Amino acid sequence: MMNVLYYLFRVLIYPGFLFISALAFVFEWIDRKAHAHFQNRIGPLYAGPHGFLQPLADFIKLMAKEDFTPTWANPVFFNITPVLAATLPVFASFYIPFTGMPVLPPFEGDLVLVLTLTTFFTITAFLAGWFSSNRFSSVGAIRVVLQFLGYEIPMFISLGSAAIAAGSLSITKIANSQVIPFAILQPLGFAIYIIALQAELEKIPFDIPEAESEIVAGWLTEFAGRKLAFFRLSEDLRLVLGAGLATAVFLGGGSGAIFPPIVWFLIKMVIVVLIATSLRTVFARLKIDQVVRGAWKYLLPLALLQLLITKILLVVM
Amino acid sequence: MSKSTSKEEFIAHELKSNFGDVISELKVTGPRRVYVTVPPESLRDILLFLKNMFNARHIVTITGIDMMKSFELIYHIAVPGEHIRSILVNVKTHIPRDNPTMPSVVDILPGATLYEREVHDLLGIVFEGHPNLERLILPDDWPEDEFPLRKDWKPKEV
Amino acid sequence: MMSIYRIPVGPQHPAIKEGFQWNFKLDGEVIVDVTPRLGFVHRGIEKGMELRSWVQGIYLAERICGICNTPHTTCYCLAVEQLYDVEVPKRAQYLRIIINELNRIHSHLLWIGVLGMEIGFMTYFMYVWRDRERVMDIVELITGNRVTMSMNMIGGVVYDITPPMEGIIRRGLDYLEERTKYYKEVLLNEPTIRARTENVGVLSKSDAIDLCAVGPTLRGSDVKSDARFDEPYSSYDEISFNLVTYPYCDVYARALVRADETLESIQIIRECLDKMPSGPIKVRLKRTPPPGEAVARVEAPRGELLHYVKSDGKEKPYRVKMRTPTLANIPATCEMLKGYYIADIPAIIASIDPCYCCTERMLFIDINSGKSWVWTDSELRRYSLKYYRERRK
Amino acid sequence: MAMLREIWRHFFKKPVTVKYPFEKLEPAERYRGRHEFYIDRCVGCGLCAKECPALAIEMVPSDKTVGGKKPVFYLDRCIFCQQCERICPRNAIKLTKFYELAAYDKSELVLDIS
Repeated sequence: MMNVLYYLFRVLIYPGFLFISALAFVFEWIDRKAHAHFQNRIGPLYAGPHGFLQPLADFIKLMAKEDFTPTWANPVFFNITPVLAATLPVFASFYIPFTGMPVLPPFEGDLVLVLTLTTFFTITAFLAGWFSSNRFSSVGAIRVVLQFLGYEIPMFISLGSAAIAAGSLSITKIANSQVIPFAILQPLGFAIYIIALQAELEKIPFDIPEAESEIVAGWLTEFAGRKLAFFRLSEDLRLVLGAGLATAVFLGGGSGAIFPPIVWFLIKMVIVVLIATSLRTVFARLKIDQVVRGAWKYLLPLALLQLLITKILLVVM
Repeated sequence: MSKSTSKEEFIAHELKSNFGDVISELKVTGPRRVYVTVPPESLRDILLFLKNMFNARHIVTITGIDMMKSFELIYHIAVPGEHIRSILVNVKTHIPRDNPTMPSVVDILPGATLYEREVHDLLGIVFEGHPNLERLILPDDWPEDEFPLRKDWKPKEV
Repeated sequence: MMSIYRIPVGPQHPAIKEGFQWNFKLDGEVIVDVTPRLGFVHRGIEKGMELRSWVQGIYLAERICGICNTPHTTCYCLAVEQLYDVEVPKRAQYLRIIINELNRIHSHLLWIGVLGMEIGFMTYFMYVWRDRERVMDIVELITGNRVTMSMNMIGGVVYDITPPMEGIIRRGLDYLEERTKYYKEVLLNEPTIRARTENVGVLSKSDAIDLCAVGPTLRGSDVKSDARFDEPYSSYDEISFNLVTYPYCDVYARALVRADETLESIQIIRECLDKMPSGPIKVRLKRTPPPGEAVARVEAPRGELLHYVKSDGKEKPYRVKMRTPTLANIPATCEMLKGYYIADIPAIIASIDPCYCCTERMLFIDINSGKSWVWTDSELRRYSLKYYRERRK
Repeated sequence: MAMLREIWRHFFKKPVTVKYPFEKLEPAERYRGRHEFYIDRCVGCGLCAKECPALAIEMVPSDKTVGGKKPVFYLDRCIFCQQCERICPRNAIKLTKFYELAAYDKSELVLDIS
């Protein structure tokens, strides 16, 4: 009985759902505050100390807003996709070793599971856009898939080369096996992963699915109220998942000198978030054909090159 | 500034010698300003002459004025002087008020397409030979016979 | 025709895009002809002028375009002063140059920032608009209002520059010069900006001349024409500055033209402050000008602006004709669209007026079949996407 | 990447945003804000009402001026162009630096100084 309660506590509260959601809000706050200070602005200020509770306030406000389903939209998909969008990243985050030990027991191949869940999210986004019967969102949905074709394979290969170097497909093992963080051993792989992460999170210069339809928010157009709240939350959760994955696979997880693993893990995740924010600040938005062509012409060969180098290094050592 | 006035004098002189009989009024009112009044029929020849002789390809705009008894059209043409658009030659014509029609000059100066549509819209002057003389400014549901820039048009109370 | 505010990118420059409707004539896939339908915010300014007195006309002329309000008042006052056949005092002429150039800096910086916003580069927009505040502060210092300067009066200028102000203005200009140079650096070196603006919306030199384009659009296509040179009004000929042109004929060239022109304007203002003659800033004139007509041309930030004024000796002007630079650039814009595929329209329209409203309706008439259909911009975008994907298979 | 150095340089600098209404910027000396009207100087000649481009001044009867009338300023119609201040022969109108004219009711925007 105690075991079940303990597991429930781990899944729901501490390193589980509540912790990850809180982390999501904190990271959104860091992202918006850093983006603002980069641009010599203040950013969120009045909700809580230095605007700390602004993301939470936005979430609650959206939850309170009227929630409707357009007449022509397919009610089944229209209502499921927000829930799916929020739960997939959380489920994937259960395999990230925040506190040295992930929420669910690690097994050989949980890296592959986490990656398939991120792919499921892209499909959810496509379904959400396609079935919300709005011309803008159908265009946005196509763009999500188009962009997905571009960044997915280089991302998998860069993670794969790290997995080969660590000799295991379990995120926890990869994290613990790193004496020198792979980001230093495989800088190319880390760079490719960061770029692919930027594209997965649809941040500038890759926020084409929303921006290209100019004023309207692409596949998110028809969603309002609670559904939009869930999609916003899922955006932050994916940031947590992406940063967590980057830290675990490339920056050596929770290993560090004095502090317990959770503190080191958080510090490294904040660094990854700041990198993503500075990328978002420095670039202009690219066109969809430039992104896809760029991904296939540059990212993929570089990822393969990284894979080759790792293999040669392993054979040599 | 003597050099530039001589350029206007030269243009005025050329106009006088080629179109002397037709021109009813020609004056140089100052540096870079030439006013010439011609009947509507010979307007196109004047513009062609300016374009070929002086390489004047920039039409600044066409001003339409309702002179109560007739319509006055002023074609502001920029003729190269010190720079490619220095001297402004204002070619004026008067057309009767009852059936105001004018030959279009779009083939000579392609830049004039919108200006002719605007004058047509606001004053009701028909430009024959204009590629698509549709409404440019007034809304689609604006009554056909009403032309706001005419003096007898009063804004109605809404 | 009412002037249009600035479109962030492209040859014509309305900031808040008017409701435009583009009618395309197609031959299969290729655009054969484009005719614009304007006037969704036509306010009948020319008719309004006839109902107002001469002095009140200044304030109406000023509100044609929020950003380039000063060139409108300068042009209107120059035309009316030609009616009076009076020469404005030298000091007033120099003050007019300073105010016009300040307005040009303000207008160009605003456009460069909005160019960044259009292509998604929010940081560039934030920084450029933060530094644009300096120009507005200088203008507020001189005329009392940040944007609507209402500096010109028939017969001279209303506000004078006192010596303590000169110091503040010079410091502001130094800061602006340094920042504009930096932003031009970013324009040159930032790959993502170039990727979105190079050889987009190309307008060849001959087309630019034939279609009577004006302003930076013309000068971006390597044509040396600027009303300040063509017609040196209010003693511009005593100031030495050079005419900026770029040969690339695309949106990128126009951005560079504007950046350089801002730097030129800063030089002009400094020179004016150095050479500022003393003396009166206004000439007393009778209330109504003698009958006659006059034409004045001025270089607004967007191009050559013309005011024609006709007076019959009465209290109110008989006719005032204003041709704004943007109207002159519309035929050139249509020219840029011709010859491209339907699928390219979103790209070109995006480069011409990216903040275009979603009520944008496009009327297509296939000249072969005569069939015509109306698309909104998103259907057009979906079509262009499908079209490109088939071509790629 | 051209702006990378610039944004990191600004990361620790104080943001330029002015936290209005807690912090306020002082408008320039010549700022054209709300009118100040000196009834004792006014002679009720009505020049300002005639001259105003926005027809924002109305002459209302008043016993305090020589001409028996005094101007009332409609601030919602006014464009703050200072034409009335310039045309007034007695300098009875002065535009001040006060610019916070937000109001809940149009009547609050009618400046009627007796």
